[in-house]
Amino acid sequence: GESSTESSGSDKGKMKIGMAYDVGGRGDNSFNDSAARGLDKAKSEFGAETKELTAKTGETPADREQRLESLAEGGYNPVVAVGFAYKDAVDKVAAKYPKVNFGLVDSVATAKNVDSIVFTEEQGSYLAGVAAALKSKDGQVGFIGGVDLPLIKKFAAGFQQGVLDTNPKAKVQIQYLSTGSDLSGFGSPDKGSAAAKGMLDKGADVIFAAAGGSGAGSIEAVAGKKGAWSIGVDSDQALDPSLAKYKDTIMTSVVKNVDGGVYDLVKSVKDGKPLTGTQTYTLAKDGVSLTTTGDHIKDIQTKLDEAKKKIADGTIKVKTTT
Amino acid sequence: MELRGITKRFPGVVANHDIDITVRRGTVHALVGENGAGKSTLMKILYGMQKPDEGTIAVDGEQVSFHNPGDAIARGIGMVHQHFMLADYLTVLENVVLGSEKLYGIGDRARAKIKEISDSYGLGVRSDAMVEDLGVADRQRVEILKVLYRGARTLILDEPTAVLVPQEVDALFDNLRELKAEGLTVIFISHKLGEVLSVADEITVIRRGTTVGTADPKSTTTKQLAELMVGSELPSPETRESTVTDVPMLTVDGLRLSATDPDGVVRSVLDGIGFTIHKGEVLGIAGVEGNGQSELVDAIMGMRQLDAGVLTLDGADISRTPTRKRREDGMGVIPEDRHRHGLLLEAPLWENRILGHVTERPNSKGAFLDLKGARADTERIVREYDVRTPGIDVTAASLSGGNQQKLIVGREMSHDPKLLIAAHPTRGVDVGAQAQIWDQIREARREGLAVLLISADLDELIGLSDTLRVMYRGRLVADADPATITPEELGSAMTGAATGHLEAPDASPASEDAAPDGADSTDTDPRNGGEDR
Amino acid sequence: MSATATSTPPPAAPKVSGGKGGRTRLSFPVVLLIIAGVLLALSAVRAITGAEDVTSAGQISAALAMAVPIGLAGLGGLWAERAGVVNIGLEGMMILGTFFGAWAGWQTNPWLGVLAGVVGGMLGGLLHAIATVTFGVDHIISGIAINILALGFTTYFAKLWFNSGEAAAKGGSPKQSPPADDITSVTIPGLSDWLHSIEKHHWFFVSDLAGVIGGLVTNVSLLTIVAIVLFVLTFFVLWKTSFGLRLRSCGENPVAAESLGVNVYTYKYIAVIVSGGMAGLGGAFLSLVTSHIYNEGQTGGRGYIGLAAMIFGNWRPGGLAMGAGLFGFADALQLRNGGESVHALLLLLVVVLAVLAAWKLYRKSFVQGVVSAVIAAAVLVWYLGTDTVPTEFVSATPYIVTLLVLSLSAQRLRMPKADGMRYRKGQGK
Amino acid sequence: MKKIDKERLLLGIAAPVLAIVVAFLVTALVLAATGKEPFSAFGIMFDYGMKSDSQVYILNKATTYYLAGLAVAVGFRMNLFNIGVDGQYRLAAFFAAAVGGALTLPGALQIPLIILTAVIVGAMWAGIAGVLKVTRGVSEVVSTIMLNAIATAIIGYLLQQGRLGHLDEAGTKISTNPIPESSHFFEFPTTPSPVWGFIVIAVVAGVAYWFTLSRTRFGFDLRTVGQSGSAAEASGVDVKKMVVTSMLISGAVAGLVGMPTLLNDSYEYSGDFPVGIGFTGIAIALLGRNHPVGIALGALLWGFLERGTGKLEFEGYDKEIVGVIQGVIVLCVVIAYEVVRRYGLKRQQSKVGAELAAQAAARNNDQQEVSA
Ligand SMILES: Nc1ncnc2c1ncn2[C@@H]1O[C@H](COP(=O)(O)OP(=O)(O)OP(=O)(O)O)[C@@H](O)[C@H]1O
Ligand SMILES: Nc1ncnc2c1ncn2[C@@H]1O[C@H](COP(=O)(O)OP(=O)(O)OP(=O)(O)O)[C@@H](O)[C@H]1O
Ligand SMILES: [Mg+2]
Ligand SMILES: [Mg+2]
Repeated sequence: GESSTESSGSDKGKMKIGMAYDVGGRGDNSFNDSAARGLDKAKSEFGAETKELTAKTGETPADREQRLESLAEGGYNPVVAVGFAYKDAVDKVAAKYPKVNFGLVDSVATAKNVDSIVFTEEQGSYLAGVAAALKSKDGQVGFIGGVDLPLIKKFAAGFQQGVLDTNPKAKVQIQYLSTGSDLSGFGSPDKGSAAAKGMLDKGADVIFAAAGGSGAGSIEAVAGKKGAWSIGVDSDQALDPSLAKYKDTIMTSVVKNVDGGVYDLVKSVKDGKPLTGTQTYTLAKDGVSLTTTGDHIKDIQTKLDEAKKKIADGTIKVKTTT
Repeated sequence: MELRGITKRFPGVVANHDIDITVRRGTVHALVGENGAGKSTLMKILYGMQKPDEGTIAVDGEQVSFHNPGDAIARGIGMVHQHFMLADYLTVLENVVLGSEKLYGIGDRARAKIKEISDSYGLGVRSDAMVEDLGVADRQRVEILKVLYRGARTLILDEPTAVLVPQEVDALFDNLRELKAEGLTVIFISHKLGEVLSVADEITVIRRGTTVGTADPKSTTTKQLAELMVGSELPSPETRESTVTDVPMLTVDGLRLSATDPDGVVRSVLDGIGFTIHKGEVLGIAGVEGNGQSELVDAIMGMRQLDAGVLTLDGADISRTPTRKRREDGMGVIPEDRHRHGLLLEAPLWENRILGHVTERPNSKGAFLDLKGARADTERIVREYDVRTPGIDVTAASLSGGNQQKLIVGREMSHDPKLLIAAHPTRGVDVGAQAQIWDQIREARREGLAVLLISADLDELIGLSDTLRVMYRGRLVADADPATITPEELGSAMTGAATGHLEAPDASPASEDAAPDGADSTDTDPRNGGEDR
Repeated sequence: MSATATSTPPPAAPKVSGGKGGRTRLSFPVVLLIIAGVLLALSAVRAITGAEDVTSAGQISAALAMAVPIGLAGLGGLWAERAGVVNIGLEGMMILGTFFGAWAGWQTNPWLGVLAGVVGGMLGGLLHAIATVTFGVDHIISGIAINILALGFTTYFAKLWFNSGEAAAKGGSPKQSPPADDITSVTIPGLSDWLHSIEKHHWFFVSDLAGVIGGLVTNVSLLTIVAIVLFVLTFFVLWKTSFGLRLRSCGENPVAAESLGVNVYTYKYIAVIVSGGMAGLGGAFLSLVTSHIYNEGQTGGRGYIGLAAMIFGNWRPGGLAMGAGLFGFADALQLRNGGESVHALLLLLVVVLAVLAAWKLYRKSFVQGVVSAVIAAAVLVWYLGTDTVPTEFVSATPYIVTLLVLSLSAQRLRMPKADGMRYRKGQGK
Repeated sequence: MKKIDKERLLLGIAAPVLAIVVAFLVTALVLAATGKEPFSAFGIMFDYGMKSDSQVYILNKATTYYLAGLAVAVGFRMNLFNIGVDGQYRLAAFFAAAVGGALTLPGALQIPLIILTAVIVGAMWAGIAGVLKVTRGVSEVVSTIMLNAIATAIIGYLLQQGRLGHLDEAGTKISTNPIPESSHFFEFPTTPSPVWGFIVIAVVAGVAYWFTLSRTRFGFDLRTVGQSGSAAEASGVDVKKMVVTSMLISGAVAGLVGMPTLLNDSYEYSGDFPVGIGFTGIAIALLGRNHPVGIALGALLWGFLERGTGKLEFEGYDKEIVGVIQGVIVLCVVIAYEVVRRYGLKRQQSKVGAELAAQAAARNNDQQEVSA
């Protein structure tokens, strides 16, 4: 029969940007939202037309391919896939649509017409580790990961290294909330809170939670203990309206500036020189950074800058696995 | 109490058709009729469990309409059902007060009241026992107590004696007379016409859903009553000539079986069972239900692991043989509960014909089913055994109980069994079908079939058997000659009151002189054969 | 009746009735003894291995918080199954509870949220009742259908209601609601501190006891207290009132109940709706107490776990409480850097298995005895050869424990006799 | 009786159709209540679902769902609730992927080896529940739920760098070693995208399921246990053995569930291998009434709904509506089946009664004529 996409063509002239978000999508107060900000900026700047689609829980690779394909066929160019889960789908679809430019956030694709946008999470985490070690009274800090995925482990590795480089006598507790394909660790604030309390009971006074929605539980638990700090992730959690109550105990957040990556890609396409290959957004390029809302890290800013410089010039190599 | 023009239709059957009955206060009123005549349905209507399609009910001259049993209870009507309505895992107290908690609460007041009733009618009910632990007779008394507890002035007893031995029946009747003396009304259903004549003040006969007449117990004989019921003469299970040979077909030796209950307490359910059934012999086992008969059947069929003992079928040791193999080797079964063990209710008749014989011809060839063969053979069974059905594709559930039973008998007989285990083969089956089933058993017996017959119907048992054994608390405690024994004597052995060989026709319940101890008498059968009859 | 002139003693004694009505029912002192025994074992493990967290107040407090939603789901299961309706839809009803709880909670106040959660769960229960009681659908099938429906429904409406307007401004997202206010927690002043100071000494047993009690009196949410009250109330209502008797009779023998004028449908409906309400409350507890927001997937299968806890507890509130406690304990252990603690508990497992093996061998169940002994030895080797348990296995602890416990005890359990069976009005003969 | 059969067939079809209609009505209400125009939504779904590339997508999806439905149905047919298909297929696919990634045999050898691994692992995992049920009396509903969680933990443990996992270049995705190209399953070269060859295996499995159940002794025994455990036991079926056997079969089929994705699509097991298909399988088995053709229709419907709602998002609707549609369909279907089943039974009973009464009357008349 007739294919759904046979008839469609792109009208030249107006730029059309397609976005395929990971689970959660726009509004997740996290890295999808960050990507959305990049899109919004590009949209208003270039007067582009946009189409945003979102993944749902429990998808197959075929579903992701379908999503990208429908965008590519719909004449959207570039098509940006947010999240490493899209890697295989991007490879396949990009090969099929060599004239379309793709973006892939958080993973590295093999196809030529893809701009792989990756971040050095471990470097941002390293800085967080430095801050934690400096702020902790007796060197007891904790890391809570939502699920023990490689991406989250990168955070853990950088954090641990940052802490220990700053205070070799410090102790880092690491705890994941769920395992493997059980992604409940990203959506269980109660688990985040229980884990954080466990760490606080053992004397930790700075806790970094890279645990999606569960992080809110950790931040809340930390707020219940006097003098303890929490470190947020993915977005500036001190500005998150749902955490407004605890913002004074959120020391900083490790953010990935996905918006920058997305914007760069769109701009490059607009300019006719589409980015391809791997763009690594490092600490040095502000691809990852610490937020300063509330000025809680003002007092240690110089030390942080020092560490940042060392990472930038390669004096410090941050590990990606613990 | 008056019932006028009661009609009740079920899909496909008219259970009651224009029934009129008048019951006078302070009498025992008996209701008799064939199976399926509509007695229970009528009583359920009177008790508010079912609504009549037509007709009226008047109590004490006042017209009433019952929407549920609660309404009937409020009118002083109570019913003891044909099948016990007790919750096993609740205590007697809880079972009794259920639904009428307002009367005396659910605590000590109720306990005291139960004791009071129990004492005044000599029921001997313990209110804190678990129903699960009670025997049949005790359960029956709990049922009666339930009714009395609610202050009923009219008692409906639906076949209360079916599961009781004669002595227990007598005791029950004493209770009933006592109730009558207090001014209570009793409506009483029974198939045992002798009983009916002895206890009733009035009798109403129902046939095919309508009242066909009333009888005065003083001037009626059982024969007349039976003819009124059936419209013709009653069939008799009497076996005329003996066909017993001396070739053993099934030998059971030293059989022991125990069960573990949820507490981990191991108790013995069968102990030291031993007997031999010869070719052409019917061995009847009498006993109050729950004394190990079902377990015995299970053990012989191989559904339960023996703790000890040897089973020999036609010379081969089958003690460890799986059920399927035993059936292939010639064991046929008419199960006690056909709905649970004999049929797939929602499967068509031809699939039910395959059930239990799936490995045998004509049902299968090798690993595959032979649908054609099975269907053709089902048609044959339906024809030869007079199963009333419009076809073999209807589900078993849509046949009446008697026709279901005929299908089962036909199926089992179609594989030329060497041994037939027949547990209550005619229970709940109407008179016509009953006679047919008896004929088939007799026929096969003549050709050398050995039959293990278990029945609660003592007439059937005495009539069909060549040898009789009595089972009591998991043991065979007595044996008897069906030619001379009376149901009363058998009954006393069934309650454990008599053991050993039950001899003289007028022997008192305790004829111990002939009794070695129970275990011994089970190992050897002193009177194998029975050719002398 | 009459004719009891028996000459032979009954060869096989009939079953002895297990005292006053119950057989597996434990008396209060026995329960206390068991608890003391468990505590003793735990403190021994703690003393030997130095895994201090096993009996700390924090651990117990976390265990309690983890146990409550499971316990409430189980309580829901208990209500339904006591009336003869299997409720595997608890998970879905719990999801409805988290969703509606948070939905009303963030807009008004958390107590109204709790109410909404309960009502949401009840709606799920009502659906289940309609399907199973009125239409006679197989209970498990209906339950599964309700789980699918509840998930679909909440996912759709979460996106609609939490990701726009004021909700979005207050931190809502397609998968998450804006936060609701706190429900007050209470601490017994003085006592907590005193217990805490004792706990810190790490005295054998005494500190453990202090830790346990401390965990139970510190920072307890009012809703936790409500949950505990519900347990007691459930026991009282189901076993001490005529309403409860009628309800239970529907699960034991509905035909008998019907014949005594009990309207079985009504009681089943009530039971299943209450069941949904309990599960909904469990959900609301998750979205209003242990966190202040609804999150997609927040229940994480707790409805099923609640069901398992109820079976574990032999369909009785006390047993269920123990089962839920065990789950909560394992869950909390796992989340509080459980590797070491679980590793320590391996030692306990070795002892339990060894005792079991000895018992089985003594009872001449050689196969079971040997199997237990071999497993005990294997676990001991594991214990000695490592010093922590990998996270993945720690997270599986509650499930493995359930399987183990059920395989050891399932045969002793007794569910209501008519549980899960279809019942039609007038089906009695 | 042919007439009754035809009627039963009609009733059998009426139930799901009725349920789907009701489900769409309910969905329309939900959409309308939330301010969306329902009918154009259905129009979009339908148009889109009919396109050729959609058909390919639907077929591929349905292949997986069909196998999941079959796996669940095997249990359902004998009253076993295998809630654990989910854990079984994931564990099976994981080990199969690990084996496939470790070897480089010729495809003709390696593909069967991969599938066999999956089948065996699935069967073993389900077998645990079966054995626990018959030896220890543990309800399979509870044990399979626990086993699902334990399977997740096992995969989580093994799918790590240094164990069976390997990390990609960007360090964000962990997966088993990819299966060599020679061991990819064949595809039907349809345009614009290929139909997975595994659909052939799914069809074969369906035929085998049908044949085994309705034409073999074993199948008869299995159905017997499903209809009445007590009757089955009395008829000589070893019910305990049957429980374990059918759990093994159910698990073996569950083992196949992950294969279309593994051998035709992903070629590796990574952290984002699809989860939850076991539960979809339950819904589909219910929808298809455990009948091989019914399950196929159910699987296709599910595929269609997912495809169609994917397009809805493109048009500005919330695709989460698919969850509502699916939930309502399942609930309506189970209710409709029950109502129809009961109605059919009652109808048959009264028909039989009426026919018998007519026969009896005819017989009486004959006799009267004879005697007259
Ligand atoms: N609920 C029902 N639905 C359909 N048919 C029924 C129902 N109850 C009874 N019947 C039918 O109504 C008829 C009368 O049944 P009933 O139970 O009243 O007979 P009965 O006289 O009590 O027989 P028995 O002596 O076997 O107890 C029978 O044909 C029976 O099959
Ligand atoms: N609850 C019920 N609902 C529908 N039909 C019923 C019901 N109970 C009995 N029947 C129908 O009544 C008929 C006989 O059933 P019944 O329960 O009376 O069996 P029975 O007592 O063994 O039969 P009979 O009394 O004829 O020997 C069958 O057609 C059966 O389907
Ligand atoms: Mg009858
Ligand atoms: Mg009757």
